[in-house]
Amino acid sequence: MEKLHLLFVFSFSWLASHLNMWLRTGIGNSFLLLVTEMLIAGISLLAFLVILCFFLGYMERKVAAFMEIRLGPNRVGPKGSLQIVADTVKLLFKEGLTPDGSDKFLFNLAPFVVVVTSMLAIAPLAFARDFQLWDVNIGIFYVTSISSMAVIGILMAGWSSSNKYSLIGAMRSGAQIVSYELSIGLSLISIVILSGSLRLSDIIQSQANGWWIFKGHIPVLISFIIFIIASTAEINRAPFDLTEAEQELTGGFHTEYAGMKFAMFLLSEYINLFIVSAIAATIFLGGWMPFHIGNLTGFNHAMDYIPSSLWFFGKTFFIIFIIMWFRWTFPRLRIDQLLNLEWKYLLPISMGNTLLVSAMAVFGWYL
Amino acid sequence: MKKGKEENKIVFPGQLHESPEGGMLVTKLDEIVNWARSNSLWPLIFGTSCCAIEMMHAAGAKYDWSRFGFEVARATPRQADLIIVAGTIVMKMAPVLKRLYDQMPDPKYVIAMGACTISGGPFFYNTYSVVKGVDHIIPVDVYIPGCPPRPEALLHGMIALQEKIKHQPVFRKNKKEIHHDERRIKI
Amino acid sequence: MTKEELKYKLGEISREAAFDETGEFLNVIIPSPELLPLIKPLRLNKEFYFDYLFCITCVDWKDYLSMVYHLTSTLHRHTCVVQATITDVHCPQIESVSGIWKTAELNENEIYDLFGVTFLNHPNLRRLFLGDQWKGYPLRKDYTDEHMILL
Amino acid sequence: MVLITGYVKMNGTEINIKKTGFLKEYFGTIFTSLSSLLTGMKLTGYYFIHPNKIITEQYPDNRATLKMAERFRGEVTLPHNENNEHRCNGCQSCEIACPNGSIKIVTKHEISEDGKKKKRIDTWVYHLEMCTFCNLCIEACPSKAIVMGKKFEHSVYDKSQLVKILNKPGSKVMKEAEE
Amino acid sequence: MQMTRKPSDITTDAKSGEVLHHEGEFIINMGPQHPATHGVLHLKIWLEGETIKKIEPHLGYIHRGIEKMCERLSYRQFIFSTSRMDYLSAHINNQACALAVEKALGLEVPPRAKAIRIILAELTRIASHELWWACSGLDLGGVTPFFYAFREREAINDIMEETCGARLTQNFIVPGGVMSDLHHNFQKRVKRVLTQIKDNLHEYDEILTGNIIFQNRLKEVGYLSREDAISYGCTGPAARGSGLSCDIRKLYPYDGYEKLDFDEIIFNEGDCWARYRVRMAEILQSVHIIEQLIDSIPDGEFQAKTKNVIKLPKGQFYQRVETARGELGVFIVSDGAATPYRCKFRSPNFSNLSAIPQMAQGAKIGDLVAIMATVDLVIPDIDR
Repeated sequence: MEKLHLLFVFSFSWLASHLNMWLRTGIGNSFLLLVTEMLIAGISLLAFLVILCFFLGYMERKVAAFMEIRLGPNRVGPKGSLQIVADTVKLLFKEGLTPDGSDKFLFNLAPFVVVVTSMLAIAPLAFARDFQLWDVNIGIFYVTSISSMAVIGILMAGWSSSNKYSLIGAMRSGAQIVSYELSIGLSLISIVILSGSLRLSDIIQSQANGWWIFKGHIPVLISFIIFIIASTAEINRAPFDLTEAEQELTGGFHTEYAGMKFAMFLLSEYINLFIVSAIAATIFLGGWMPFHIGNLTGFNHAMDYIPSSLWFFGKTFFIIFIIMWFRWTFPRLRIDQLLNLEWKYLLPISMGNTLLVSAMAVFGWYL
Repeated sequence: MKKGKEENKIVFPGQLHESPEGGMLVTKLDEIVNWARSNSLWPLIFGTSCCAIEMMHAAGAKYDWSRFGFEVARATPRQADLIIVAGTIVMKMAPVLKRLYDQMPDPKYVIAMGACTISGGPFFYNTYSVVKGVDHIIPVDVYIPGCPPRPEALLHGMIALQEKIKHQPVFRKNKKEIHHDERRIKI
Repeated sequence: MTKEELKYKLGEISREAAFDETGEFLNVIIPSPELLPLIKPLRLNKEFYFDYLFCITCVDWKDYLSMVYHLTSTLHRHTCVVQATITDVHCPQIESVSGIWKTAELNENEIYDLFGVTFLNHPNLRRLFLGDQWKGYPLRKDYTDEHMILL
Repeated sequence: MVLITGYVKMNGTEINIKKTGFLKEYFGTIFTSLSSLLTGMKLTGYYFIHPNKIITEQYPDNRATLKMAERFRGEVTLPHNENNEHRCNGCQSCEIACPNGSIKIVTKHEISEDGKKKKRIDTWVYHLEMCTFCNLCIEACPSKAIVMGKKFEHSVYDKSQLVKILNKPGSKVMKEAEE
Repeated sequence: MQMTRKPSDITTDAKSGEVLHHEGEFIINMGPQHPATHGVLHLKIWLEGETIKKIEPHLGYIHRGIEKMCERLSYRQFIFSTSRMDYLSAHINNQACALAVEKALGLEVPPRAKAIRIILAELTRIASHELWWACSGLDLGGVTPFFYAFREREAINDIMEETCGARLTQNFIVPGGVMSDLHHNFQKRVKRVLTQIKDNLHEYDEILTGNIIFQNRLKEVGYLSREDAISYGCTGPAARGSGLSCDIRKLYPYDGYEKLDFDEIIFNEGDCWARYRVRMAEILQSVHIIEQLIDSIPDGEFQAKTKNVIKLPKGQFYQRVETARGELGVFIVSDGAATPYRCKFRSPNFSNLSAIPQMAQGAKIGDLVAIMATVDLVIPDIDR
């Protein structure tokens, strides 16, 4: 039965364990084994991220185009799918200049800081059943603390450019990310309270009999909405893209960046987009857990046959689509309205919500 | 289907033709880089007058230059590959335009859109402050006459620029092999 | 107020005013030093109340310049044109009206730039369009520039 | 004078929360805001799942079917008939009518069979790079020699190619248009 | 930024001793090339944090000397140059020039020509407002509205192209009428466009007007009082949002606007939201005007007989029309020759611009973008 299951479902965990076994037979030294495994994981993750960014860029352009009653890229490659490849190759071969008068060291360091911080946050994500790079016991804490590091890179970029627009953009991002961090944390805490663990695999396991968004009634729905809004702000996407604000600041913190350094910012934007969507999918929508309805065993079995990685990516891309939908529908907020929204609405509501969720956890009011 | 596409291929007057030289690898690399460059022309938002409106129309849903990958209009010259000079350039604006051009990283291209930018157009005679052609300030790659040109004419000019980029040497050294084929007007 | 009433009332304010009624509006022609004494009551008096200055321009008549102010009242809806004659062509000067109508500030900058008329008591007189390096005043009739003006 | 002080109501748009206590106002704001945002998302979502509403015309691919309007002004042309004859007798009305001097007509004097000196065009220079397509030259032409062409794809790599000579080499004036 | 201020923080001019700026402020230059300025306007902005303290406009980056040029052009020719000033209401600009010439000549325009002019002018106004709506959405960060508005603009442009021969700078008006008769498809297509616009207006409300973010960006931002609007000489929707009645079509009707039934849209709030609503309602009014005329275009000539060379009598002539942005005045001084002696265009944008520093006092940078969007400047019209 297990073999049959493998025939139908290509499993990442199967792949990982076989790779591990194969390497174990080849390399005796446990330290070398660890290094090799980490190298393989790192390289495949990088390749995955690059392909992911190509795909997200293409998806974004097509989503935008279809919402804007036009076709979008369709001439480069089949259906325009190579458009982002062309953009990337072009940016690779473009002159990456460093403006005079800028702080050269910080200017060149900033894009790497931004990209590295966003890549770090991908470590504890569970892409499929038993397929996780690093199942750390403080997974959520790790993700939130790493993601708030991104502001350092942006501040660095804005300060070192010696451009006033960049500086304003960087200052805005400081105010924005620091304040939205709070409501992200609080909305994540509500699930931590319910599931009783910071470890991501435990949180996913706690949703085996139903996703939190269905199990947790209205309070979890509220924290889901708050998480989506706050994380859109956290990753500086429209309608919260005040740090870039093309019409106000001509590009914000990356005004002076060109070529590959600018491409790094784009890359980190898409990686961040993927990460927050993946976190939302993991925490609220059950990660790789298939969709089950109560006692409908036939239906549940049918759902089980859909690979777990597909479930994960399906949920993630659903949330990515929603965030893109926001971007192509809403106008931008003003800086004081942005802070108002956080301090007057999101934060009080999520605090109250945390109380509610605690009450739920104490009295066991969830399914 | 293929045949129809061949017929629709546009031949431009004064198209550049190069002789087949250079090693296999270099030529292939050239091809790849030029393919990427020509298909990802990010324009700088630079419109001074009427032609900018037609430029916006070209970005609009009906003409939709995003099909070619041109839609990532950048507000900052650092990230732009192409400057579409749409509108009159006057004496006071000329240094600004020059500066914007200098701020763009290489490779950079210029399209002169409309009569005003090509030659001063309606303001050629009797005005005291108009630059008589933007090619006095920055080198122009493609000229698109019209006052203002239709969005389709702009797209035509952009395709002309793509053709030009595709024949540019990147890693090859013998640049003089490229010559102008004069007056090949065939549409 | 009709043209005749305006003409009568204006004649009372300024002795030196000449009138021209050929056009659509009543034209009041005064020498430039008389401008402020005439135009202040035009703005402030309730019966005139010309609060809306919709066009300021200058005309170069070769031997003199004339400043043309188109005034209208949003209350009474009557219009009149004040033309102030500046006789000194080489160093034309006139009082600024930017204290009375704020729109005059930029418009007077424009006229200073293109005609070279200096406005006294103007808060921020600068060459608005052409910049400080520009030589000459292009809208003057004697402006020559063989490079640019061909026909 | 009609003073409209109320906004012309179009599908309930204005968001006004009545002052009815802090909590009611607070949550009222949240709900109206969310619903207004969802209205916008509904519209973009509608277009996202209706690709038949896309209005894009794919320019270089539709060149075969692309027809300009009959009055479209693309360029000034001097039509020649099959005998290489045109209707321009060199009266230069168009040159005078042109507001920015994009037409230059160089004339020469020809001696016809009956010994009379006649003004004929030598070169009909048309500066496409300066033309503003204002139609004044067409209006001014007494012999209807010039018409507006429909071609709009004029892009070139070299500015000098935009200066065009409209009369073909060896062309003559039509008999009926001579004077 | 810095909160306390010491005397040493003040930078003064070496010669005049004038205070240039304080240490806590900083100066940014918005423009000449900036996406929010809609062209080549240059605003020098003194900021404290993000709050605007002072704005100084610097113009002339597209000063083309049209007024000087017009002194050398004949009255038939000088109409075309005005299309390049306010290119979004090119047709209305042309109409203003033609009307000034006709007023000076005492020329009676045939009723058919008048009707054609009004229909095309109102179509131009709708198209201009569509573009304004698209760009104000774009300025405030919403990209999608741009495409919805341009769909309707394209439809109007197609009509323009079919009848006038050009999409944007039509140059369809000559002194004494219009250049040629209407295209036979005209009525049918205009009606189709009107229904399209009326059907699609609810989309505009759904995506932008009703959006809470958008309304909050505009409400109580960029306040301009009625007194200031008068003093700054503001016209058009920018002034009508401040409660100033200034619609030339109502006050000084031309080309038969007096026979038509339409409302002058006035709001008294004086903020960006009021200006926004004025324009939105004006689209409907323009649709209403065209609907009255489109089925009853009188027959007859489309052009009055004029001499080949037009010479105006000696004198000064002022003609004003209501463009999409306000009152355009054409002031012609004629000395009896075939060219104007002096030609002045009183542009609506110039005076509207002069009010922007007043409106933006104490606003944020984002507010300045909103103000620029709702005042709707066309820079070549300011610089001429």
